[in-house]
Amino acid sequence: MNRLAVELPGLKLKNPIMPASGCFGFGQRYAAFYDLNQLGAIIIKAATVTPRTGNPTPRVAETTSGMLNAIGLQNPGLTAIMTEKLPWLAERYPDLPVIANVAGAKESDYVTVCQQISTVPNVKAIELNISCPNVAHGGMEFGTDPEAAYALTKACCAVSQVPLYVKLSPNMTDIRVIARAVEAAGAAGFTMINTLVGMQIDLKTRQPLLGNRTGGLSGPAIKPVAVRLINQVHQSSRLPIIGMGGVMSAEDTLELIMAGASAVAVGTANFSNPQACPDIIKALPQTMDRYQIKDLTSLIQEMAVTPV
Amino acid sequence: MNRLAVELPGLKLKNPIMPASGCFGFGQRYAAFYDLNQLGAIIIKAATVTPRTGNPTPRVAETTSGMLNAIGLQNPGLTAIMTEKLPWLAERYPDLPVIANVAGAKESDYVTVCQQISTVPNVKAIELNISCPNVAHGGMEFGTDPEAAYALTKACCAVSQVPLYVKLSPNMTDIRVIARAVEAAGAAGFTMINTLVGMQIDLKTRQPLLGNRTGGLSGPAIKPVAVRLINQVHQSSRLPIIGMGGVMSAEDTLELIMAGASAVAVGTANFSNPQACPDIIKALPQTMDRYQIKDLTSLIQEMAVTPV
Amino acid sequence: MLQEKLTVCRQRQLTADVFELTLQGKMATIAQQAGQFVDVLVPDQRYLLRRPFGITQVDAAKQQLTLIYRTVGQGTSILSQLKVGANLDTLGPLGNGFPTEFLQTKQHVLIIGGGTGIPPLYNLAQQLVARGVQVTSAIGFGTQKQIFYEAEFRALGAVHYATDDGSYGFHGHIGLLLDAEFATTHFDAIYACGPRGLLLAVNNRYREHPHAYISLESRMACGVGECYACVVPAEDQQALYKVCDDGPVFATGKVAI
Amino acid sequence: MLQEKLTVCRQRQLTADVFELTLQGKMATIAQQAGQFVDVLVPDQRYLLRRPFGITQVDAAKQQLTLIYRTVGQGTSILSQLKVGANLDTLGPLGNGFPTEFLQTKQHVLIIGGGTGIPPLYNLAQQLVARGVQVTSAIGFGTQKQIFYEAEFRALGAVHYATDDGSYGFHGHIGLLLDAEFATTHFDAIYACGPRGLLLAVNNRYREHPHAYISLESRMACGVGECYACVVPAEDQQALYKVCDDGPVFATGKVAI
Ligand SMILES: Cc1cc2nc3c(=O)[nH]c(=O)nc-3n(C[C@H](O)[C@H](O)[C@H](O)COP(=O)(O)OP(=O)(O)OC[C@H]3O[C@@H](n4cnc5c(N)ncnc54)[C@H](O)[C@@H]3O)c2cc1C
Ligand SMILES: Cc1cc2nc3c(=O)[nH]c(=O)nc-3n(C[C@H](O)[C@H](O)[C@H](O)COP(=O)(O)OP(=O)(O)OC[C@H]3O[C@@H](n4cnc5c(N)ncnc54)[C@H](O)[C@@H]3O)c2cc1C
Ligand SMILES: Cc1cc2nc3c(=O)[nH]c(=O)nc-3n(C[C@H](O)[C@H](O)[C@H](O)COP(=O)(O)O)c2cc1C
Ligand SMILES: Cc1cc2nc3c(=O)[nH]c(=O)nc-3n(C[C@H](O)[C@H](O)[C@H](O)COP(=O)(O)O)c2cc1C
Ligand code: FES
Ligand code: FES
Repeated sequence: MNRLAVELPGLKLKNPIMPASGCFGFGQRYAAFYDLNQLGAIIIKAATVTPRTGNPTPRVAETTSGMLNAIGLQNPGLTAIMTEKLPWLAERYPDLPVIANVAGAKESDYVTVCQQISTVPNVKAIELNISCPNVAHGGMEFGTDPEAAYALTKACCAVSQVPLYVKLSPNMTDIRVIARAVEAAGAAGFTMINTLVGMQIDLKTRQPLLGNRTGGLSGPAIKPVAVRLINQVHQSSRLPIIGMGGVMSAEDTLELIMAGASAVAVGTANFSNPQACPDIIKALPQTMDRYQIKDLTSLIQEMAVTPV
Repeated sequence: MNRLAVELPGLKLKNPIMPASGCFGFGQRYAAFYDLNQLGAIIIKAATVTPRTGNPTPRVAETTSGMLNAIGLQNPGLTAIMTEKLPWLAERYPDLPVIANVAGAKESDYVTVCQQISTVPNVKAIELNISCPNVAHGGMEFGTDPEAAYALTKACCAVSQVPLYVKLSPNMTDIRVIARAVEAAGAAGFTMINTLVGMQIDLKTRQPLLGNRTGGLSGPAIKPVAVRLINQVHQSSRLPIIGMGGVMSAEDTLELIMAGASAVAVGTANFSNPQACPDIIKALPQTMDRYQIKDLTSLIQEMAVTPV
Repeated sequence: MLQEKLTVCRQRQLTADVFELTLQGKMATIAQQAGQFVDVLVPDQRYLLRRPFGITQVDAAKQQLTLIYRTVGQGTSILSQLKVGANLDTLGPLGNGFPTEFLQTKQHVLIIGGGTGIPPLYNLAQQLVARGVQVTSAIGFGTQKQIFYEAEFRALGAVHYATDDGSYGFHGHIGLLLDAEFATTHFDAIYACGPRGLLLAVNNRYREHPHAYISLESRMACGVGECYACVVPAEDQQALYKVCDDGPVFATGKVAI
Repeated sequence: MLQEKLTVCRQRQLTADVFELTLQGKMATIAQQAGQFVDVLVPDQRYLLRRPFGITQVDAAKQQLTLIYRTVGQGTSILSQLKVGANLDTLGPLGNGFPTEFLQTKQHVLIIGGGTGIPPLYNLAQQLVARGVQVTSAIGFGTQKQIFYEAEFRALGAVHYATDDGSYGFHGHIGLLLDAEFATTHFDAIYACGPRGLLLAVNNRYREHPHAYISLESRMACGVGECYACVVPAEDQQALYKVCDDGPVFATGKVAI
């Protein structure tokens, strides 16, 4: 038995760790640091129908134990992703499940991307990004309006060949409203959390440091918010959760799982340490020993039966 | 001319720095570390009609560059505050403006406390706490419902002898909705931000570490969220803002002022460094020199005319 | 009550996870009541809350005070790596220590400690012995390997050890040792510090004793009595006490542990 | 491209706010193109993003590489306090350096640098001189006091200094120096690194030159080409280049600075 294996709709993961969308691109450069086959899965950068150029620079800023980003969903577009990026992964890592992050400005964009990208054999699930805080039409409208979220999720589920996970925004008065709506629309699970909206002002120029003025806050600074929201959604829905937000270590991974996640994505940590994912995977067994955790499947089961 | 002086409704401050509510109690113990007369003002711990015992322990947890608290508004109650705490301050620091943080479970509680506490001579302003995330009836209902916030603010303004600042919650999809409501109801200004809801799980017990399960996240981790929300409210309202959220230094103070604050409260930093407030006050002039800031009043004026 | 940058003048590992840290500064010259504590800022700015530790020894002449701590988490692990000469931003002395003013020469006290509860008790025992008070100690550990400061305690009077696994001294927890050894002995005062089970046992056993005291732990933020983080309810639930400011030492029967 | 813990083997202050840091490790033995950079993790865990620095010198035999940095913020201030023996988690060598393969012995290049743009240019000048290429340098600083590596550059060829305040060499910014001194000289290649104004001047002046290159700075997150943080638009705005991965060196006329 593999102590680290977890199973989720569409995803048989040999371990619960995967890079988070946008923090690992399409993996190509990171493959110079380690064998990507070590990963449980990989969530690739947002895909949109046509290539997107993204926001003005500077696009990143550093905050205390966190960072702001306003990349603005730059990506090479659906065609390039399907013909170059995904085949590159399939060829080298045929057994590595890919989760495709899908974004768009309007419902039909999302539907187009879901329909097409879900036909690619190594794409095992879709992460529907309705929570990008960094573009005017980046889904946050869908992500904060339950009716729009319901309609969008329903339309995407209808065309997708693979299970659909909806990425939830933390910038909400009550996240459960959206969780319930997308659950009713047929989502297979949630991924959470996307970034918190934040800002940094450059004292020298007295202007926002980011070209986009505001950006999304990620990193260890936001972990307590992630733990709480994951726990809140876990208690109000039976759908599985891929948790993320500030995970830097095996301990953080276990904390998110105890909160209610079934797998864990690692974002910002990749920037501090390009080998963050394999380092966490390696540390998990001994950390589980320390906390008397036999295997992750039974821990997840335990937290489902008696949530904290 | 005093470079650090700022003027706000009801408050003539010799400098913009004041301890934030709940992080300095009523100042008595901190008076052992320095002369409280150095402070611009002092925001005291929440006052409720009757003494409150607060939440189960543990009430605090540490997070990366932040902390969670779920004190639960423990306080000795209106009578003790009016007969013991406020006179203690008045006697020793007759010129130190006090801002009284007011909390309650229902509208009539808030009204009673505002009416009475605003008659105490050293209370120069009220901070209406409609954003405490840590008690079932700690005002978050008022703080996230614009109609309730309007009604409550209006009722409190009607009975208060001093200007009323409303403390806004960051746990909102759109903070401006509440800002507009309380502005229409007659508030003199805003204080922001209160804490973000967060959680920490103890890996040993697999249970939330805080007795209250969730708590409020504060400290440098949340500063980018504070800067952004202060800026957002600054751009949608003409009322002055007392900013707070992760301020540890003179640079942080200036960043919040550039975002739109007119004065700055220091919370969590008092725990790391009981002398955080006087240290910041002392560092302000040289830091202002470094960024070519003549005086705070003109900086605030500049940011009002050309907000970032 | 001072905020001072103390200088590490010695760090010594006592067991697999317990360290003795000697710090130098004026704080050591402020009159200290045994049982008071210091609140230490971990020299890593990700950690905002200070760590409270009981004071183990004070040498006012040398301006030194000694702490003993177990590495349980991030903060204490970082402390364990500090080298001589490092600075440590420290608040102290804080809280109220063990009342001893009523004790006379030749009177006999029982000290009951467990694990990292014993540091402040060592300071207490030293001060009492210096005043001619007779000290007997009952000290519990999980296993023999965890024991530290044995010679130091033995130098001050009779010491009875209990270990959970029987590897040293009495086999069983400290409550059973108290039953077995001290059920009938009269002590003029009782002082205890240690894990919750130990405090419960002492609190129950010596509830009626006019001079029995226990020292508590609680998660703190301010450490000085202004934030209401560290409270413990009165036994009758009619009041809340602050461990940092009303405690950490309380008379038995006073608080609901 | 390696991730390696390099060891500080020397740290030397060059001016009021500029430091030279020599690091030891295998990274120095990987074939380096001058103009590549390393990405350094600040040894304070509050800072999550790495800091990019050009490589100033490489000594493969001693396994040493040298960086020069100005203390502009928190990260570089912390670096400036590192002592010999400290470890520094470093990624590198990253990016594409200055193209030089087309140069022949005796050909003549112009190096144009300003402030902390000169570190990678020194590496370049060293490598070119070793290959028998003739190097002339035009270097700008705010004022004489800020100048560093003067002897090092003079040892490699003719050097012309410009200072904004005229305290040393030519009085005025580097663009004016180029006009005054090099308007008519032919160079087989031009290499520039420095503040935006300098890059703009070089980009305009040598737009048509077949071998003119500028090295850019941009805020980065991943440093390896996967996050799209560091992009710079093509001059025709029809594409975006990644400074970390497509750059940091670009031919003139290619990007909109
Ligand atoms: C009055 C008092 C005296 C103490 N004296 C000693 C002593 O002499 N020797 C000793 O080894 N320990 C003592 N402790 C416990 C000691 O404070 C904790 O072990 C220490 O704070 C753990 O820090 P950490 O960063 O390693 O643990 P972490 O778990 O990483 O700390 C996280 C947070 O929890 C707090 N925390 C964790 N455990 C405790 C605890 N048991 N009590 C209070 N806060 C805690 C920390 O201070 C920090 O804020 C005392 C506690 C109190 C309240
Ligand atoms: C390819 C490249 C090569 C460089 N080479 C050198 C060099 O050889 N010598 C030198 O002194 N400087 C160089 N820089 C600039 C150097 O990276 C910054 O000065 C440094 O990151 C500032 O860090 P800090 O923590 O002191 O500043 P802070 O302002 O506190 O840093 C905050 C954040 O902004 C980033 N940042 C700040 N300024 C810059 C900048 N100019 N460029 C990119 N990111 C920045 C930091 O990396 C960090 O993420 C180079 C930059 C790039 C992109
Ligand atoms: C640079 C950067 C780019 C990101 N791009 C995307 C994206 O394209 N799509 C998306 O759904 N989330 C994106 N995110 C959000 C992350 O996937 C993740 O939800 C968030 O950063 C929290 O995790 P972390 O704290 O581990 O980084 C991005 C985050 C960062 C830092
Ligand atoms: C221990 C603690 C107690 C607090 N108690 C109160 C309170 O009684 N009333 C209130 O309005 N805010 C309270 N707050 C919130 C602070 O006043 C402040 O809004 C928040 O902590 C953000 O500022 P900081 O990051 O500087 O701490 C409390 C915060 C902490 C950490
Ligand atoms: S820790 Fe703040 S009151 Fe005790
Ligand atoms: S820094 Fe990530 S692509 Fe350049």
